[in-house]
Amino acid sequence: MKIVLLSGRTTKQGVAAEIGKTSDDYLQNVAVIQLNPALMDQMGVKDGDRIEVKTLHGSAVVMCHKSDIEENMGFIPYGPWANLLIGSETQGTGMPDSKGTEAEIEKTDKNVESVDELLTRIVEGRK
Amino acid sequence: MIIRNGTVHDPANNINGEKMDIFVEKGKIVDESDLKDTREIDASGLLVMPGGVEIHTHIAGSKVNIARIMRPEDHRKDVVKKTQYRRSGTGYTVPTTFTIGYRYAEMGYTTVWEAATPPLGARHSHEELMDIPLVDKGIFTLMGSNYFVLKYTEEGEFEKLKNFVAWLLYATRGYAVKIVNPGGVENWKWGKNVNSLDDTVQNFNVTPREILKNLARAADELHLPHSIHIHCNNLGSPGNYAITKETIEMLAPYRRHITHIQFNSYAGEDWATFTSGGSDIAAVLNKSKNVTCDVGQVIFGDATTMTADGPWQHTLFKLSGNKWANSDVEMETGAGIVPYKFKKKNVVNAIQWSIGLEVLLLTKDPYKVFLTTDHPNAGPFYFYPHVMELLMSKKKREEMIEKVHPLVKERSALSSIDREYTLSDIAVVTRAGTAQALGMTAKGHLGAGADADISIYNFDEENIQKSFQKAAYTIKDGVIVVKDGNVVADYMGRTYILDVKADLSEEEKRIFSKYYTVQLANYPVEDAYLPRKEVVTCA
Amino acid sequence: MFLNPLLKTAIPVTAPCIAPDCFSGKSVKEIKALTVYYGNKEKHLQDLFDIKDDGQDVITLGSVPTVKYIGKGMTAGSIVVKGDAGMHLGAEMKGGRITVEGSVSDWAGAEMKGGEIFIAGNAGHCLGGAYRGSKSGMNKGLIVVKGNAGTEVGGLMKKGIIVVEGTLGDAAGCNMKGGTLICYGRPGDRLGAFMQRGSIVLYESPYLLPTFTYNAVYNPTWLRVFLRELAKTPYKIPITQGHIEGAYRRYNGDISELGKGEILVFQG
Amino acid sequence: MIHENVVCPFCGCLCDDIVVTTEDNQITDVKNACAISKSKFLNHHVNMLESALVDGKEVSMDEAVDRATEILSSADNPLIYGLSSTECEAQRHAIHLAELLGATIDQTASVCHGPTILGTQDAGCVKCTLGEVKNRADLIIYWGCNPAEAHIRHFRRYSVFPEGLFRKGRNEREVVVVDVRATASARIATTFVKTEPGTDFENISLMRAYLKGKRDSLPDELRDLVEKMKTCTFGIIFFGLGLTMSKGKHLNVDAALRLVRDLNEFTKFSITPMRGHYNVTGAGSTMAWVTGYPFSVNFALGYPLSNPGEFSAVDVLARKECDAALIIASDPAANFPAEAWKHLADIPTIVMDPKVSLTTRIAKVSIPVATAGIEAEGTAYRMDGIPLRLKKIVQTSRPSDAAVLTKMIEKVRA
Repeated sequence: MKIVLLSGRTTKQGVAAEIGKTSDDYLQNVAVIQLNPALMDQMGVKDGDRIEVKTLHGSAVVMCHKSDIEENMGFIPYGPWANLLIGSETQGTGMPDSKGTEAEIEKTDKNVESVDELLTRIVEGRK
Repeated sequence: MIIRNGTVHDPANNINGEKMDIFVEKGKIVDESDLKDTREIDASGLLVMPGGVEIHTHIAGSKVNIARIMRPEDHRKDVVKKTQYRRSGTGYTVPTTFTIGYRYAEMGYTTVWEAATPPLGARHSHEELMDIPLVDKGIFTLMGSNYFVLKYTEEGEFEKLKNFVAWLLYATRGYAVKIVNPGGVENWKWGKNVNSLDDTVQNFNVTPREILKNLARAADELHLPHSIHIHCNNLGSPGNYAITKETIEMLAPYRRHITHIQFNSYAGEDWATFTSGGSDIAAVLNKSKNVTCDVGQVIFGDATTMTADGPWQHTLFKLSGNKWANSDVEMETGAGIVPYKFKKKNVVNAIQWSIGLEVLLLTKDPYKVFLTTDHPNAGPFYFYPHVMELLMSKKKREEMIEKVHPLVKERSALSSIDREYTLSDIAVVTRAGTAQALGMTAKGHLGAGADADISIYNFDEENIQKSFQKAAYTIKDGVIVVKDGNVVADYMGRTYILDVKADLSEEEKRIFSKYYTVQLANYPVEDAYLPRKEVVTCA
Repeated sequence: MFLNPLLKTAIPVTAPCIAPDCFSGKSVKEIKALTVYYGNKEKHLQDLFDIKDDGQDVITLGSVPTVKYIGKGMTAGSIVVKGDAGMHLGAEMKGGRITVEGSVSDWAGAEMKGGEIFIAGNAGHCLGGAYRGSKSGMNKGLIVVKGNAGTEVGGLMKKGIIVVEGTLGDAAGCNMKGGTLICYGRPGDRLGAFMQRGSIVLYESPYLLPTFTYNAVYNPTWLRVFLRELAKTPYKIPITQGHIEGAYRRYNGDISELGKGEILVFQG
Repeated sequence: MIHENVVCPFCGCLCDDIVVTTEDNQITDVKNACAISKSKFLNHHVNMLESALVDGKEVSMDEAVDRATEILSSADNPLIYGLSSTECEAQRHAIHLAELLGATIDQTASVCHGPTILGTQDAGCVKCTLGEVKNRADLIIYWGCNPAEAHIRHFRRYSVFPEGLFRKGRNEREVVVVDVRATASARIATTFVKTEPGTDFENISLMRAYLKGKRDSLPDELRDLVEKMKTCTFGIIFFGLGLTMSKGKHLNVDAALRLVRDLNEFTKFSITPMRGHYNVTGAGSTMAWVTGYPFSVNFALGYPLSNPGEFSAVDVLARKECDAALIIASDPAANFPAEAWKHLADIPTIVMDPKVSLTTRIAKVSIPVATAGIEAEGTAYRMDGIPLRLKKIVQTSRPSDAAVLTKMIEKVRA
């Protein structure tokens, strides 16, 4: 399924980040994608199911949450998972394309990576 | 320290070009008998003056910094490298803080006043002043459209007004009452302005005339060292010399300082008939007492205009088509910023240029009129030496007049003026006069007891501008901070504040907490922002 | 003069001295001693380049993708880059010619006032553009790019010509006040945003901002003369007789601003 | 002990009416604060960076600072990044350090309201302090921002609900939310205008053309909106990353700034960015007064030079141009595109942070510091440029950012 990916702040993300980015609160509130229920029905997924999101720049597995967002959109709070999906090109401005990226989503059995797993994978991948 | 054998111009002590020695001990000028530190500076053949005292400049605080943020194109043209003693920065029309300190000191200036601080942004101004090295400094506090000033003027509650003025000076760690387009700045908050001394301020039944009189009286009764510092109504508009004249006259007998008076000395009906009102204004100054002014001399080239006069800045944005920033401050004031370029061949610009010189040359008593460029409104401050040259040399003036729009010869009296400033006149309009107008008794002269703020120049009559551009020595509190035009020391000057102390009434506290968006407890500027404070007693 | 780079890292090199004006009148020894910056370290040109005097006035460089400000402000002479070049190539140049056989990074020809830049590969963002805050970008001169170019090409352009044979990124000709921008490939979105004056000539259909309005189909006389002149340059710009004689759809805008700019779309 | 009028060190609202209770140097209660602020105060000691680390090994503070200074001094192109969540005194020292090192220094605005600054550099900005909105605004527009989740007390303190000098409260104000989705903020709006993602530039341009008398093709909803804007007595647009991060970036903001400029031909109108971190405005301020530029500044040549896109942190990292990094009060490994922060794992990275963060996990040197606004005092600038004094309400043996940076400066100069 193709969607337009949005990212932004949420209160829960803000509260959890102040507890700590390695906390479970943070994982539960930030490694998520908000989708329209109709789209979720279409995909056969329910609240809490895992979704793999892929863009030109990378992919991430996150949990799915119901939201009153438009059907063609998905919202992921700012954080390391959203950042796996956006590119670093800034077009001479310093600002990467953080909103409005096109993405492909599908149901998955893969696990949601914890912050540590995610870091380890990327850092190890460099060596 | 002995400054040996210099040619001294200390007009406040009636010393006009005498060869003599100056003695410095522990940061002060002393009599020879009190001298212990016997290091010498050989000043033979050199010109010795008190350190320059800047009476009106925009160097620190929110509007200056908005201008910096808005104008990267301005900074790229003038970069300042770091050295052993000097931080790096950028210059041109809105220099960075460190660069401001260095450039003033390099010209021999040792005291500078930021002329317009919004009270709510006072902490910001002081924080920037902490990064302006070498010179002594301080701020004037904007009050002309303050809610409480308007309210008490409307209610005729003068004592409450006076108390509030004292409190606001204390809270902002300010030194003088600054008034910008009184009433007009409040009206601008609804997109409007005032155009005469008797227009009414929207929602407040008061007029600019009443605001000015009340604040002038308050400043006098509080014995503030400096008078009210007025940016008149109708600034920038053709024909505005009339309101300037009226303002000066109606405020008698109170002390008043009219700032950047060039911008308020325009005759003519409109831009097409724009003419100098410089000689009319000089005539008013000549016959009035208790009045001083600074000129705001136009420098051709790039400028960045910045003022609390929001409505005028909107007009200037429309006239110039340049980018425009506006910044209104709750309960207090506003600001506008527009880049501008003064062009020699532009008739209005050329006449504006002539007006500053006219006022400086036609005002007989140099203790009434001071040299400024209203930096960076009419041009950067480091062009002062250029203006000094024009004041001292009719020949140089004539050369310039030939380069500017020819209508200047018809619409300004400048070309008919023969007066040439003496070195002592220069010392008055940049030092003795400004220090006196500011009530700074230890500045602007070299008598015993004065601060050892001294500038020494290698003066060449044929090359006046160059002579004043880079001091041979600038001495601050007895410390050599500039030598041969280069900064040679890292030194922190003092911040001047007043010993006024007042409290707000319960009613005022209630109003404050209701209509401001900060807590009253978080409003007054803390001592943390005054690393070297100098408290002046009001008497 | 031939400069073979000895650079092995991605650390940027600041070298505005690589310009004919700076080299001229200097001995090889003096040229070798010119100051450049490798990151924050002050170096001599010879520390970063193997410099050989090939007897030519042309300055020839190997591939130098990390070297910034090549030909900055040059007024005459010629530079050839046998590969890629870094940011600010030919920025503020006033005359002379720069040829890049590979691609260039951002701000090539920024605020240039004359001269010619030819890029065989791709160009980055803000090609012939303005630095932030400036009142005008390119103000005379010619830039030809055989490949694609990035965003904000010709931003705040006042005079001069930019030809991009490949595609354009978004917001080409934004804030344009004059001059001509020609694109043969797919133009990006929001072409001519805030455009006041000037011309953008296209050979593929664009997505136009709603603040551009259609005027007419015609064959602009100025464009004929203009293209004929452009065809005489040595850059083999793919101008056909059809382009010269054919019809163009004219749109004017940006009507949120002065609106006197034009976008001409070749119709055939 | 009860501390009144505490300034909250979380978001750009910089609320200064927080009441914090401490017992035995522990925060036990927080009043007047929003959920995030409360979490920040109450959890400031959770997940702390317990000790200075070099290569994951505990070291003394001095050793860590020594190692950090060695790394930075020997680098050919070091990067200093962060700054927006610390006090201005630390920012000023960080800039000084950057100057001494010949480093690139950037602050978090570059991935937040950097485009707003670029827009301002082109068009200027007609703004006002938040109290002006409270006292005067009869039309409040939130465009591409969601204060209900990001600036939680903004409505109540500054815009929608409070009584002001000339406005009695909510019923004397019209509130419009413009966004691509019906956010929590849209619920308090009188009118919600839903737009398609990536069309802000087109919409604003059409509104501007309408104001110039070109009335074609403006959708009804936008026409109603622009009419409201023209006819109000005091209007304000608050905008957020919906404009700065989506397609067009600085040009979106530029268009919005011009729209407000144009509206001042008809009425009084202002526009103010909703700045994120509590002192990101201060970071821009300090950098501007010291260097002339608010972000993305390079000192390699001995003087400041700025160019976002060239000296901005994401670009410098993505192009792998820096060979060492000092991260102050920020977490780029959590906030940057992975493509960019990966480079931080390849080079010696130094992090100064009170807490364990994603970046401390990949850093070579980690330096624990006091939390500004809780354990260290200093200045912070509210989103509208008002400076306030942060307070120290909890004692700690950890040095402040400013103290650590002062030490680094001394060592670099020695």
